[in-house]
Amino acid sequence: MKWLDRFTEESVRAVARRSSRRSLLAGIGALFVGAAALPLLPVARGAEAKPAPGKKPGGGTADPGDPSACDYWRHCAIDGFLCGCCGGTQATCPPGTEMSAITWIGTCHNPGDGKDYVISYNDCCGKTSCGRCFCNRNERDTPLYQPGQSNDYNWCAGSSQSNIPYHCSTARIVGAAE
Amino acid sequence: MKWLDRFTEESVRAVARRSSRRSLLAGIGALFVGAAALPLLPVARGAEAKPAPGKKPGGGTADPGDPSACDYWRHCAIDGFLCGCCGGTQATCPPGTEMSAITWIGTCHNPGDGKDYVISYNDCCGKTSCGRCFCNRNERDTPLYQPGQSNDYNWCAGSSQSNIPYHCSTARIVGAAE
Amino acid sequence: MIVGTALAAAVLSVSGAGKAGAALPPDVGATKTVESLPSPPGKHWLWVNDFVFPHMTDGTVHLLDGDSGKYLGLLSVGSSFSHVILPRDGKLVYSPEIYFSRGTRGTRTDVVTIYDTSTLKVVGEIGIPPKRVSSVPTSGNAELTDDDRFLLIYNFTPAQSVSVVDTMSRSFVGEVETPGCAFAFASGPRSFFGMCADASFLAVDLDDSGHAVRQTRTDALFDGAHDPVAEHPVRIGNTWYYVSFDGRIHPIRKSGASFVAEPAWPLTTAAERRAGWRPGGVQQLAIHAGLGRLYVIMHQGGRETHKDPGKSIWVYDLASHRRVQTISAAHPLVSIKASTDDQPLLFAIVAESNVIDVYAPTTGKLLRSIKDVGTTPSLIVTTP
Amino acid sequence: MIVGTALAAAVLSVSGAGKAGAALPPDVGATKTVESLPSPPGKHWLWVNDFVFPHMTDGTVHLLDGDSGKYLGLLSVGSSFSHVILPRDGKLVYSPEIYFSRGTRGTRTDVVTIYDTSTLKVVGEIGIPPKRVSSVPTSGNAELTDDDRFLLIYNFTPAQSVSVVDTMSRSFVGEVETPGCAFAFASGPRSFFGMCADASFLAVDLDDSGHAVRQTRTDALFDGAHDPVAEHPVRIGNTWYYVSFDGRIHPIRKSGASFVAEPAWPLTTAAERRAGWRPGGVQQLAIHAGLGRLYVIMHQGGRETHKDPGKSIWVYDLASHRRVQTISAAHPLVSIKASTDDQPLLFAIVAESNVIDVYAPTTGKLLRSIKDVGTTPSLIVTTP
Repeated sequence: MKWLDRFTEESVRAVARRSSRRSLLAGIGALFVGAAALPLLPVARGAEAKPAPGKKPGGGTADPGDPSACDYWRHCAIDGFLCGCCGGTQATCPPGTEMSAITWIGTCHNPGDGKDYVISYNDCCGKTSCGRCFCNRNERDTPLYQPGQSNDYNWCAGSSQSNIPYHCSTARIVGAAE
Repeated sequence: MKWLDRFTEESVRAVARRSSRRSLLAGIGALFVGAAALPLLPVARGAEAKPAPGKKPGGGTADPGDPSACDYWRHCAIDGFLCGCCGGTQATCPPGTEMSAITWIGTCHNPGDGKDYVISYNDCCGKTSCGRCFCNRNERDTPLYQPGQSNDYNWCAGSSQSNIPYHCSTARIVGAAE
Repeated sequence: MIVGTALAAAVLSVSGAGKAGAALPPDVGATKTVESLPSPPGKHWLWVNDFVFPHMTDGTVHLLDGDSGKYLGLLSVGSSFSHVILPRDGKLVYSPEIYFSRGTRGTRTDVVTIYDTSTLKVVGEIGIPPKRVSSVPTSGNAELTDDDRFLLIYNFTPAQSVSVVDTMSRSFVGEVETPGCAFAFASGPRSFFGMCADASFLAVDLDDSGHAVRQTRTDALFDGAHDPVAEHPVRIGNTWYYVSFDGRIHPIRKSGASFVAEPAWPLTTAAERRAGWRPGGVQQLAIHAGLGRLYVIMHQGGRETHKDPGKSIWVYDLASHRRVQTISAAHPLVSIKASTDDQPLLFAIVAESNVIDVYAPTTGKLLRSIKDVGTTPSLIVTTP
Repeated sequence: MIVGTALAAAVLSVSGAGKAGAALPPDVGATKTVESLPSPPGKHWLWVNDFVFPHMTDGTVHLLDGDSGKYLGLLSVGSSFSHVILPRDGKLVYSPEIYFSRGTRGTRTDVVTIYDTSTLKVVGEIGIPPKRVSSVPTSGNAELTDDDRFLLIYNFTPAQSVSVVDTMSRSFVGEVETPGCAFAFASGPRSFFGMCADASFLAVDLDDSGHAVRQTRTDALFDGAHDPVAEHPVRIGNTWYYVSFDGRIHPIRKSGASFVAEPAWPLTTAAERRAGWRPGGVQQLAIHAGLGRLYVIMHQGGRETHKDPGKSIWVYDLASHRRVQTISAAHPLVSIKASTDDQPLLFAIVAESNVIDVYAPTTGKLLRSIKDVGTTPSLIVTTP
């Protein structure tokens, strides 16, 4: 593993790059990406929260591949230890950790259904590094002075009661991208 | 490095094994080996504290070998990181650490002069593990319930203001053995 | 917050503009964000204790499922860690932990942290005197009394004592002085023992509040000068099996308030001893009461190799003292531990690695290797 | 104590009974038990900063002598460490450190610890707000003003600000809000700047008590959308040299209270760009003012490899912008740093390793490799 250029725990990925609303998210605004946005979504999508039959995440043709593998499609912009190797899944944190409120966002192509999805790479915080299944697919990363798209910040910092200690990263579907 | 069977930071070596005073040191007494004894010695030996010309430690024939090497003669009973690789020497602690008051003792044969020496393996404490030049020569080690001769205790604990954190180990000459 | 709302709008808009056909459902929206584990824990779970030798401030415990090889979770357990202790229902974890206010310096704080085995969250903390032993991890450094009421923690400053913690009131009870004797092995609901430097045992009886009411010291129960036993015993009922450096099993039995030595028996024949066969490792012995089997990590070497790893596991029938099986390990091992159920697994830590091997003890077959388990794993704890 | 005295007697007796001939003198008896280092520090010393990615609570700094390759000592510097900062006389080390009361949980405490470079002992501690950025280590996370009076520390919670610490009174002065702008690069005795997301710079002037008296924001000084510059500049006087992802050098010059962009120039020819040559690593650039040389870690790859290590160091004349030398590195490198003296050394961190390589920058010769330097070394700091 190329630890040094690839050790970064998280990366805010730019839904903006594929969105006409890019200007809304650029610059200082990107700082707060996800801080309040994601908690809003569950309310809107509660009815859709359960996987459809035959479409188990990581299984079947609709969501192909191994969520513990770096080349799993949702990991296109991840940078960290895969929570699926740490006692969590691609969508949940391991027991005893806390999911970061702030997240970084990527847009990944699902070869199973041919669609692009917005992926939220929420970190899991509050225990020491998981240390397993390090994965980095470092596309479209920007420098630290452009935080919204930089994968070099530790988003556990300030984003959870657990504060700094970073454990692993999830890859959660936000929704299909246009 | 066989870290697991050899990671122990220190070992109280038995001068008793070569001494008719063994009974004095056996059993519970061994618990306090060195706790008060070694501080007494400097007073008695102040005049001898400087190496004689041509007898630099680690150089010349009188003290042969490389103090940074595990096979250096004084290391016959050492178990830990060699302070000579950590910013100290075989006789001194690295900058900013503190020498443990309690020590473990070995008796090593010096091929340079054919004499046996009592060696005091004082630990250096107060910073995290040095991590360099791990060396273990685990002869005559006894179990933890025989502390005086066991190399499995961390003698930084309780023996210095620095308390537990173990950094490296020295190999200091106490005197020639009989 | 304004921008956050803007993002929400952006995501919702792009979500609504997908290609034709049903998209995968969102995960953002699921109520569950953090996993939890079944309770009580599985009998094939193992807790791999890691004192992280190169970075001892950051001790960890790794919870694995021996059946699937799945990594279930982690505990962060502080400086110079030894091991966790589980009560018999397996629903809690007791973890004696040490912290310094500035990592490697400053004020030392010793606590027993209590975790829920289902959530792996901290559910309690009990302050104890900052005296806990710092040593190579060994099981005698802390145990629970047989009724799980009192947690016993060995102190070494280098004065020796045992801290008694009441798990019911979650409070420190007091300290029992044990001069000359190490460890805190539970030996009943209200008793424990230590092993003394002269090969005697110190038996301590507690009252219902956890205070020592009687101390009994035996004569030497083995030859501590010429063939001492390793620190790590295995237990069935009132008998503790120790193995000596030269490979003799010493059964020590609790008898009334004290301890007696049953006849010792050798693991090796004279020829095997001449060939240098001896036990080694850290957690050198494993036992299974139901099978009546004793497992020993064996290697060839001189007496000073008494802690060396071994690539052979010799299996003994406890009734006949006969070797009944030899398991050729795939890798050199330092620690072994059998699960306690009727279909046991034998767990092993591979030397110089962070790999856990899982064996079928009856066939000796290597079932799986679990990789990337911490930094310097040392002791295995299983579900009681 | 009684037994201790007994041991003393034992040792004295055996010591007095040695063989004929002078024995080696005792070390026990020497007054010096702990080493110290020359002051001021050597110009070829380097401080290798290690945030210890697998065990981030146990950050370390390793002090090496580049001439001898000798390991001089270590600092223990807490969680999520970035780097130490030295004042121009090199006699102290300022270390922004983070601790938690329970290692990875509990109360967070942020401090600046002050060490003496001669003793490597703690000589002071200054409390600061628990807001310091946690990120990939980068030099802009903390710097000293040009007269060493004020230490500037970048905060990210994710609100952005800079904590100002007075090194004279050893106290926290206050926080300067820097919304939209990252880092705390010193730019004078009473000024610093941040880099903003829109590629503008934020210039901040301080008064003599360390409070902000003026903030000036420039227009964009480079193309932040299409070819942003990497975080890590190198500086000569009032000019900071940045390198863009695609390999253009952007000199940014302080002008009055603000900053202006000097004409950018490319590191690569069109053919080299087509072949994929670009800069990479963490500390990608090094500079030597006396030689007028700029050193860049180069490799071949797509834009998303902008942080990848490189096995080539391309050397440029700062006056002519011409490449004057190419150093073929023995190993892939992630960080480089030149010493500041007239006979400079070029230090490098080898990728995926804990090895430090030392080069003669003028000949490009690898002088030595220093092994076993920490766990995940990231940034090199030299004597100013």
